[in-house]
Amino acid sequence: MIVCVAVVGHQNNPLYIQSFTEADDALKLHHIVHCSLDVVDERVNNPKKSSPTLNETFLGLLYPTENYKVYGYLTNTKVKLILVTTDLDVRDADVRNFFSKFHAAYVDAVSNPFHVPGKKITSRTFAERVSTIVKSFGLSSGS
Amino acid sequence: MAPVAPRSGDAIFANVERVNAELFTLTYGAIVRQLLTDLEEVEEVNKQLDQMGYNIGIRLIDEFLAKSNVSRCIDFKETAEVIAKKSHGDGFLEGVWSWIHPGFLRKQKRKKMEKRKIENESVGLKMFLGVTATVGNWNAEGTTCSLILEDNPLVDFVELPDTCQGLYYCNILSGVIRGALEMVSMKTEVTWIRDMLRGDDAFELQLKLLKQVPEEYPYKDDE
Amino acid sequence: MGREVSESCVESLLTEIVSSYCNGFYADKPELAARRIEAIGFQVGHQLSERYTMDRPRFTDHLEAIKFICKDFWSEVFKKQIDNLKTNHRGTFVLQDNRFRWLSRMSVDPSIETLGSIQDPSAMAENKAAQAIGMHLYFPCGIIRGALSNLGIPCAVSADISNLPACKSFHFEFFYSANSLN
Amino acid sequence: MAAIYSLYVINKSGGLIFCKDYGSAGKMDTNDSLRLASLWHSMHAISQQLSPVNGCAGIELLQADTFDLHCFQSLTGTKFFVVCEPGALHMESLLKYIYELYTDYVLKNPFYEMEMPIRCELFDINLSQAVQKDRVALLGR
Repeated sequence: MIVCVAVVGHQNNPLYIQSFTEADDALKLHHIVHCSLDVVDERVNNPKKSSPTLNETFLGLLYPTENYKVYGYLTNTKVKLILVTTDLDVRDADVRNFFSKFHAAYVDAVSNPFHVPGKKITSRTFAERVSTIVKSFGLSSGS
Repeated sequence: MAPVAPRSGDAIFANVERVNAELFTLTYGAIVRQLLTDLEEVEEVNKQLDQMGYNIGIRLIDEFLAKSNVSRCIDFKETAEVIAKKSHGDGFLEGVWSWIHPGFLRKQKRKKMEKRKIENESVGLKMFLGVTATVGNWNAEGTTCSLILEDNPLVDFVELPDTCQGLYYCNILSGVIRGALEMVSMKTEVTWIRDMLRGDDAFELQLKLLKQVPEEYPYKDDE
Repeated sequence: MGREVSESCVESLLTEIVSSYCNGFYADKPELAARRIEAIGFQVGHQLSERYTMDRPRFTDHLEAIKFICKDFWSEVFKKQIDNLKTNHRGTFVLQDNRFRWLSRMSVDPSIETLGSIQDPSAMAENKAAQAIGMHLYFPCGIIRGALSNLGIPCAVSADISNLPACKSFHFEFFYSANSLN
Repeated sequence: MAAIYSLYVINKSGGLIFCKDYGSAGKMDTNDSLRLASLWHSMHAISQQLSPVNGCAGIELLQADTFDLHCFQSLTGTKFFVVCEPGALHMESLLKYIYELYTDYVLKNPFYEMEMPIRCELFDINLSQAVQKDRVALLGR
């Protein structure tokens, strides 16, 4: 189950963060997201030269904690997309699929003429769309 | 003389240069946003958009006529008969519309709807797809009608902020239609009846024929 | 490719942006009008770069991003690629388009009065035509600046129109202070 | 190929907004051109009134000993007419093509003001090409 997703601007300014748990652990999740940003920077600034995925937007698993797995994605415009899940057995394809939909939703949201770059994304449409994507995560139709 | 059917929107579309709609959509959005900043009053922005549309309409109409073959077919003198007027008006407006936003017809043709339908359902938007503008709601005299759009590329991505409640975001369209019709001797008043950005289920523009200016007759000119 | 509209829609909008700002509310303040028009372009470029880079790997350096602007981005917006790209390797790039799409329908009447309100009379007398066309270049300059800055290359963009009127070749020049250019 | 002598464009109120001679025959000075334009505008309107058939759109062809005059009026009221050698063919296609050029290079030129005289270099260039081109090629359009 996805417990938290986030969009973070190129100066590590949060643009959108949403947790999907019943429990009151939003703060903890935000902290996890925050920590993952350093991992993203680390990964991008010191890429493993041999890696075939050098310039891929999908960064893969950033780090596992006891209860969570954190995945990252970096757009060409230096926007970070973060996914926190409690699933232990996650298929790579599902995560990639999630990010590509999440990315598309983000791009449409910032295409709103009234969105101010660098400001928080307040769009209701975006929130609804993200929540739909989150709900469909791992429902392996592969669509 | 029965009017020959003008070229379909599809055929016209095949004939004109095209660009991807995003450029158009985003440019329009940026204009509206900048106008709101510069003019401050929403009412002023509505007026400015309408004026811009009018300026566009009076020029665009000729390109439409030149490239659609409508020029040889429609004779507005025949419009004295209400029925003729109706059928003319119909084809004409739909023609103009499909030319302004040819994407509709094209999309329909390309059968891309399925995928998009799913996408859109998934984001909870109750948008109808594969629609073209329809002309309807004629009054008995044939002087008022509506142009109804269930899809509109101008508003892709757009969400109005609460501060712009009085804004007619698509007001440029009413100007375009008014300008274009005026150039073919029909003075109209164009008003928004429904607006999806304000929560309606479609866009509806009401066109009211104020007067049909008779063809220019040189002796009455201001010589 | 997704939805399309006829090119006239875009062309008409451009014409109206310029005429609204230059002949309308900022008739006596051409610099202000220019800045507004550029701002409109900036927003569009910013958003377009977000959309057009969606399905591609990340750029490894600035040069790769600039090449993307010259090829893919230019093709999407102006329907052809840049004809020539030059650089002095110190942050200045010159993009040359020998048939810039958005001016391909434009002819300037030598006796043009459209921008008769420009304040510096000497400059006006010298090249009124170039100034009139110049107003139409703020929008594309804004687009390019918006796109580049969103790709991490903050810069200044200007368009050179010295070879008017017959020749429809344009230089877009931009400068950014960067030391990370490989 | 039959020669074209000259081309005129009249705005909807009868003012001459464009006039160009091609070749040496039938040249006129500016005053005569203006007179011809306003005369033609009136005759065109009268012809609509004279027509016994309802819905007449005005004279399309005037044939004389020494020239033919072909006219096309757009729905927006702008008239395009060519004066050419008697019997020249495919003039309707040419006029329609000129109308398209007018929409592309005059109306889309942001510096053109509606109803005013046309001074657009690109329009001139494309017109000259169209007039010299093999007009049969225009038929298939």
